[in-house]
Amino acid sequence: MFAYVVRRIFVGAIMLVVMSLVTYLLFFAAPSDPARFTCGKNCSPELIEQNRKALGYDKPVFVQYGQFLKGVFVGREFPDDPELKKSAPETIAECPAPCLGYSPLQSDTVSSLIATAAPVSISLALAAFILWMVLGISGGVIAALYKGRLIDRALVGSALIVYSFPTFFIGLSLYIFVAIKWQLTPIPVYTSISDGGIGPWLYGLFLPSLTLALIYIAGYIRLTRAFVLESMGEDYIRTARAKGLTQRRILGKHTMRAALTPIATVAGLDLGGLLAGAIITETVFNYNGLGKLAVQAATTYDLPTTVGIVIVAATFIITANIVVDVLYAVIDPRVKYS
Amino acid sequence: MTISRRTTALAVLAVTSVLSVAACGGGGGTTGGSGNGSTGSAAAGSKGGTVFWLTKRPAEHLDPQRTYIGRDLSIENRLFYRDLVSFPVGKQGEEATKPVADLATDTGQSSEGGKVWKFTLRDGVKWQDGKDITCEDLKYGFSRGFATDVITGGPNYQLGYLDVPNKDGLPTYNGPYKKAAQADFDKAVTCEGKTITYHFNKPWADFPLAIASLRSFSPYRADQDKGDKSNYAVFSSGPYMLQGTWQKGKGGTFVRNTNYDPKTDQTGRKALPDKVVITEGLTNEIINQRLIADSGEDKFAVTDRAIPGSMYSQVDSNPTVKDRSTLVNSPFTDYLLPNFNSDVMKNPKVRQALAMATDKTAYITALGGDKAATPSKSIVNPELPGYQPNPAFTAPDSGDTAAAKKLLEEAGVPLPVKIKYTYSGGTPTSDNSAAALKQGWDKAGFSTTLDPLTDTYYDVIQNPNTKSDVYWGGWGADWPSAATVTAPLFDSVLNGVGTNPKSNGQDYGNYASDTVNKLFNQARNAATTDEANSLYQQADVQLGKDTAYIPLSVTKFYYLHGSGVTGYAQSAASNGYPDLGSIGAKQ
Amino acid sequence: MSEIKRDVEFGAGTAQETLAPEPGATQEKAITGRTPWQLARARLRRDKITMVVLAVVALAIVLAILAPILSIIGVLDPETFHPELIDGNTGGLPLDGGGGLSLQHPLGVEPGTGRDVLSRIALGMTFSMTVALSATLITVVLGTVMGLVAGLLGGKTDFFISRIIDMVLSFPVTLMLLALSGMFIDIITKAGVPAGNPSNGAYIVLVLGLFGWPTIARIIRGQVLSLREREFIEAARSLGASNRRIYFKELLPNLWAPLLVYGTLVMPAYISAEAALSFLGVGIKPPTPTLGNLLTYSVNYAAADVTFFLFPAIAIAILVLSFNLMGDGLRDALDPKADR
Amino acid sequence: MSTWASADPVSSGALLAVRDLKVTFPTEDGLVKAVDGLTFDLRAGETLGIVGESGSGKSVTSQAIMGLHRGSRAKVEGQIVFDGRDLLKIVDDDLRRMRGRDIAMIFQDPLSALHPYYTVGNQIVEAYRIHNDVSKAAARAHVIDMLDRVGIPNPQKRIDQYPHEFSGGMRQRAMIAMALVNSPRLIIADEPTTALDVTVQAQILNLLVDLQKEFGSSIIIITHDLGVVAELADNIMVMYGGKAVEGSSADEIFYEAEHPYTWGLLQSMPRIDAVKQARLQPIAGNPPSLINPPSGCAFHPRCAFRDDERLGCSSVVPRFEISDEHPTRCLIPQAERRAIFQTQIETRTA
Repeated sequence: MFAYVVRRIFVGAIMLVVMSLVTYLLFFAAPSDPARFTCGKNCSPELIEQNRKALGYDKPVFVQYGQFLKGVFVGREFPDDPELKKSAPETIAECPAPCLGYSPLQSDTVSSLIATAAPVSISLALAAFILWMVLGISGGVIAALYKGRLIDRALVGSALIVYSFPTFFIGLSLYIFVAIKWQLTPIPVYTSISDGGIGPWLYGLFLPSLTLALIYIAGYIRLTRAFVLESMGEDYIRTARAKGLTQRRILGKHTMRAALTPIATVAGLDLGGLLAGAIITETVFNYNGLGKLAVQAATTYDLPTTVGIVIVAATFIITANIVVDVLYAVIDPRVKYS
Repeated sequence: MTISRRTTALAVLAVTSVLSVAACGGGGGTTGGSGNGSTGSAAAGSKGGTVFWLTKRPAEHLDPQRTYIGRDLSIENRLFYRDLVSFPVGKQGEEATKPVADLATDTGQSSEGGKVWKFTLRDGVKWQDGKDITCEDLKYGFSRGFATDVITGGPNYQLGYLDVPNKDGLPTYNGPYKKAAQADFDKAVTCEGKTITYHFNKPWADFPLAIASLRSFSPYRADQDKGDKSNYAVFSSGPYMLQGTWQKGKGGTFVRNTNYDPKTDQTGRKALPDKVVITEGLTNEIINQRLIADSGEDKFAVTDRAIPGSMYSQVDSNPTVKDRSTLVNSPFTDYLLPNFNSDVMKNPKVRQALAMATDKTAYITALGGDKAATPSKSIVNPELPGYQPNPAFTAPDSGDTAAAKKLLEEAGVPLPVKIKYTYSGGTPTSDNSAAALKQGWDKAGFSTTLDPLTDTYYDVIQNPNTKSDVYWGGWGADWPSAATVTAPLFDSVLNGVGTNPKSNGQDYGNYASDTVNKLFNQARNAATTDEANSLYQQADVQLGKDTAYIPLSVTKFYYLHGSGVTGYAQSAASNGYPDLGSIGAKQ
Repeated sequence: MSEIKRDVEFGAGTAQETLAPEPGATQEKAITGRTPWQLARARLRRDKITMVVLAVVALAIVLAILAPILSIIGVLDPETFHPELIDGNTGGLPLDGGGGLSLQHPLGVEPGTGRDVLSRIALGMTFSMTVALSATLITVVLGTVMGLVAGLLGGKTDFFISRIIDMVLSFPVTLMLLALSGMFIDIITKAGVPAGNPSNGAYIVLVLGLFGWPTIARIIRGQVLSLREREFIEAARSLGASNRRIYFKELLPNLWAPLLVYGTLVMPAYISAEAALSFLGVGIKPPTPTLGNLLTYSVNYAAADVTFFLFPAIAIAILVLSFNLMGDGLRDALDPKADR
Repeated sequence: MSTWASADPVSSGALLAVRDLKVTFPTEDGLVKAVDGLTFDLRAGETLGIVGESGSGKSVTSQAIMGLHRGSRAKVEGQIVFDGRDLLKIVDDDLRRMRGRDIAMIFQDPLSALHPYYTVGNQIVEAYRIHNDVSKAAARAHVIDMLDRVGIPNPQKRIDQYPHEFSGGMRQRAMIAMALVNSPRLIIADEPTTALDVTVQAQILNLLVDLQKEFGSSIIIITHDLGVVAELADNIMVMYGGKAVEGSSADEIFYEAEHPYTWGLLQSMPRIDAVKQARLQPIAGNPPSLINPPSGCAFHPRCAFRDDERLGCSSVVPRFEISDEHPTRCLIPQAERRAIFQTQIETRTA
């Protein structure tokens, strides 16, 4: 098991390196010129040229990538300008390892930008995760128990209908009607726990996490329903009944244990994907998480930030994969890795 | 100095503009809810409370020397970056754009025909840490703009004006970090006690206007300077200072600066609220829906985001909301530029036909109607001194299809005339307004292809080889003078049209006319503003004759503010945006 | 994964079960002698919901095909501005104070322009469905080819393709679609696609396809691995059939049920994706209507013009719901074990 | 035994008396008559073998006795009298209490019948404690004892292992331990050895015999393989198409079988006691449809004697007379059946 985890982490790390290279090539070797976005109006070709040098964009892309890797492992300094470092060392930005680069548009290291935004995305993802797991799984179990009846159809049907509307439509509708027009909830504003305590933090998370959860609930209701039904048809459930167990105990212990195992896998992967930011929800609700940072970076050609978030997101996803596989071995005694 | 309503690429940095923007009932061209934009609910507010500023587009810089957006320039001046001179708080009309002494004892003394400027610092002006603001701080701040590799994004007039040697189009002095040719700079900007003297290489008659409009000349403390790392650092010389850090895309909170002494401030900054919270990243729809709802903290909110057309009816139908709305002319105009490098547009009749066929009414309707914009007759904003309608544009606002058709026939080109219209697109409004133009043109015999650019705009049309026939343009003056409109946009020598194969500077239509260039030169060396204005008017007439541009509209600012806001004002002094110098929160 | 590609996962998980052999169910004994396809058709006919959504989907497809023709002959008019129907003083809201619904404009007119909403939704469906369908085709074809190659060749090829699949699945897709748009649209334009909307559309199609294939490749690979062990492939091998012949003659017929189900479930995901990308500013721009850019515009009218706010959203929801239910129905019909 | 089953199930004295049991499932294609009018008695301490091919309704019968069809769409009619109470009439909770305590079941595939996520011990302890109010430790001790008695070596260690860590035979022993943990009066073993190796099969069967002696339980053993019940069963009932076709003491079935289907089963059974090794003969044809059973004798499409015009196999429905000692659902006159068996079948098999 230990050897397996080590091997998975090793493979994951190699994947990350390859992905970072691919990402780097995609963005930095593209015909567009990142330097031209670094200077404002009145921008003369001379100024662009100067900025290109200051940012290192004049070097071949592999050299740039090499510097990027160096930054990840030992850290870097920005700008990489020995002359400036000598004459005005206070203007040099230190970027300690793991350095994902420096955003000239945000005047900050990418790692620091991500560190600021990550708590927002993680809060949002966790809140949404809890909502959709509770609502999705209980909905799915109820639907399975009342299979074919009205309540089953109503649950699955309404979840599917909500799910058919685009996220931003649902989010904006909730925001405009629920929060602003009807004033049923406060205006959703992210307040970190350190700023306002648990209450305001949860308040602020309600609508955005609900929006996000609504996307997943339909899937989890259907998934849970299918797995519960599948599990209810298993031989060991028949055995449990033959033993004289009560329905409640059969459902609570035998059926759910089997049904939740595959759901845990899917949920782990979904959560892993969300930790790196919910682009649309964060944009709609103006939550300054990784998703919104990503949109901001992508639309302003902030390449270092974009690349940084892509790599962080990939790390989350790869880690989630490893965690889920390990978790699987923990919850399913039959699974053994060697 | 190009601006765009459309938030697109960085290249589209909006610019300050200081027109005698009728901020309010007084100025002109305003309608507005209960009357005017200049006053809010209460005439005189009391101290205390928190004012919220809700906005969409994140500030790209809080570094004074790097700021170049009208909104941010105004907020900085009112809250935390005092300048030698500033525009006064609480004035309207022409008064609003007349700089008054701020950090300096007067509005400056010029000599040598405007080539040398002298200012003396007031006593008792301090930084937020209690240290005095010195002449050296002013000089240091000015020098930062020369470090074009670190201090990017800001206006760079100082590069062209300061009397220092040049090489390859840039001054050899490269700022306070690398200090190459520092001696040259030290000669050009000198300190004697509290008096600073600037030596320019040509007359800069409206230098005080530039100081009041931009933050390029603000003092900066060398010991606080960390180069690019200081981009979002605020070291205040004004009534407020930043609490904690600024977070791009989210905003920041400003609290009172205890080392600010109101006695040293003659500009009229009231500094009413205890706190000012700026929140970035909201959409126009959300901001204005919240202002309509007017609940909780939003009662004390102001914004620089216009009410979207989709919400006009909500505002108009509700008197209590309408009372909180203001409608003022903005410093910005929209116009079209025929590309003189395109074969079809080289034909003057085709350009005239295009102007004749242009349906400004449909364009404005698509922008949101008469509360979003009003038709214009010139590229120069009507609020600028020296404005006159351009006599060349005779077509009615909705265009004259028949006349345009006739002109096209006279042009002797095969019909329909295929043209490509390149604009800064990607938003429903911009795309719909482009479609509106296309419809008018196509009726008159053009066949238009729309080419919306979404990621970058100005750097594409800046390329003389871009294959397009018509460009969209938007402009706001950097300071209230016609000198900052037509000359930078159409002087082919200044912009390197025909000489620089890579860039047309800001002469995006690649227009080149010796007549016009000559008029511009005369205007620059004119002795009085009136004479200069008359020369700029002659140049504009020629531009119209050549159809160098086709005017579209003047943008309007239709804003809401919360019911608890006092002293609400939008004036040219604050670039048409809410003036934090007078705004307070009702207690 | 992300907010816009959510269908894909669920589709994958369940599609994998399709065509699993069903041991000894009593009812199957009663209807022996019919082919699996006959069985599927019989089950479909009994499934009322699926029959209804099949009709809806068929109608939508017919409408999408007819919309451009109707626009040319003037029955639909998605382009013409009707300034006379809107009020410039209210920001261009329809004059009647509602959505501007009338006999000429059954779904009203668009605020700001006065264009006919029904025409724009109909033509928007044409463009959205063309984009979604093209992207689906690329996804399915690419996924099938990669899955087949990985599954049949095995060994290093399989390892290599599987790692590519892992990596593509690890990319944050929405972000990549957004971040790559500028430069890739440039490349597409330089490759000869006309600038503007043709390039924008091509970009959406290509990237959705390029990031979408791994899931289906996994499914196909899994199917191939299980099918490969079955006798008929062994038999074909022992008879000396070439690899190519094995792929196409023997395997594909067994794969097309999962492909059909999966394709049907990818389609609505891509319709949603087009809308989401429009909201983020990527994709086909007005005046060319798509359901995405219509909705992006209409959400601004949430409070001012309720009908205009709702119609594009409902159009998308109906399409997405119908395709999803159709996919479910097909899966149930093709795989009796999967439970509704 | 004088008759196959007495007229009155309650006074029959049998531990379990099943009368005219019918189990039907509604499906999209029609009503499936999985069990169609089954009657038999099982006395305390005796063993009944139910034999038939898959789809003959034998497993459905066992589940109907356990009441496992409750809550599903299946309809169960008739009488299932256990110890004087009709199991079809008692409330769910009473039946649940009887399950596992009075009637226990051993399933065909112990791998799928045991929950993969819980240890064997956990599952058996659960089965014990649901019916006995004892501490966990006491239950555990009891279960270890049970595991020991069913021949699982090292039970202290095995109790904490998961089903997949057991071999097939050990798993079935664990299953048996689970069934016996409450000393039930009736054990239903549904194909208990089908999933096992031949050598293990014999061990499991021997174990069942031994344990039955020890616990005094009655056993219903369900199998498709006559060989399995040869040594075990006191009586044997052969089922075909949801109906009993022949029932009698085990000896009679093996040495005086009367139904052509039973003959088929006998012929398809390898016998080590065969004088000469005859070729095994599978029964031709497919099991009958349970929705539209063949007219007349349900077995006639596969029967070698169906062409005998005088019998009318395709139209006349043969009866299963429960008052007979050896009822046989066949239209061939009894004398002829016996003659055929002795002349054509037994010579080949014995």
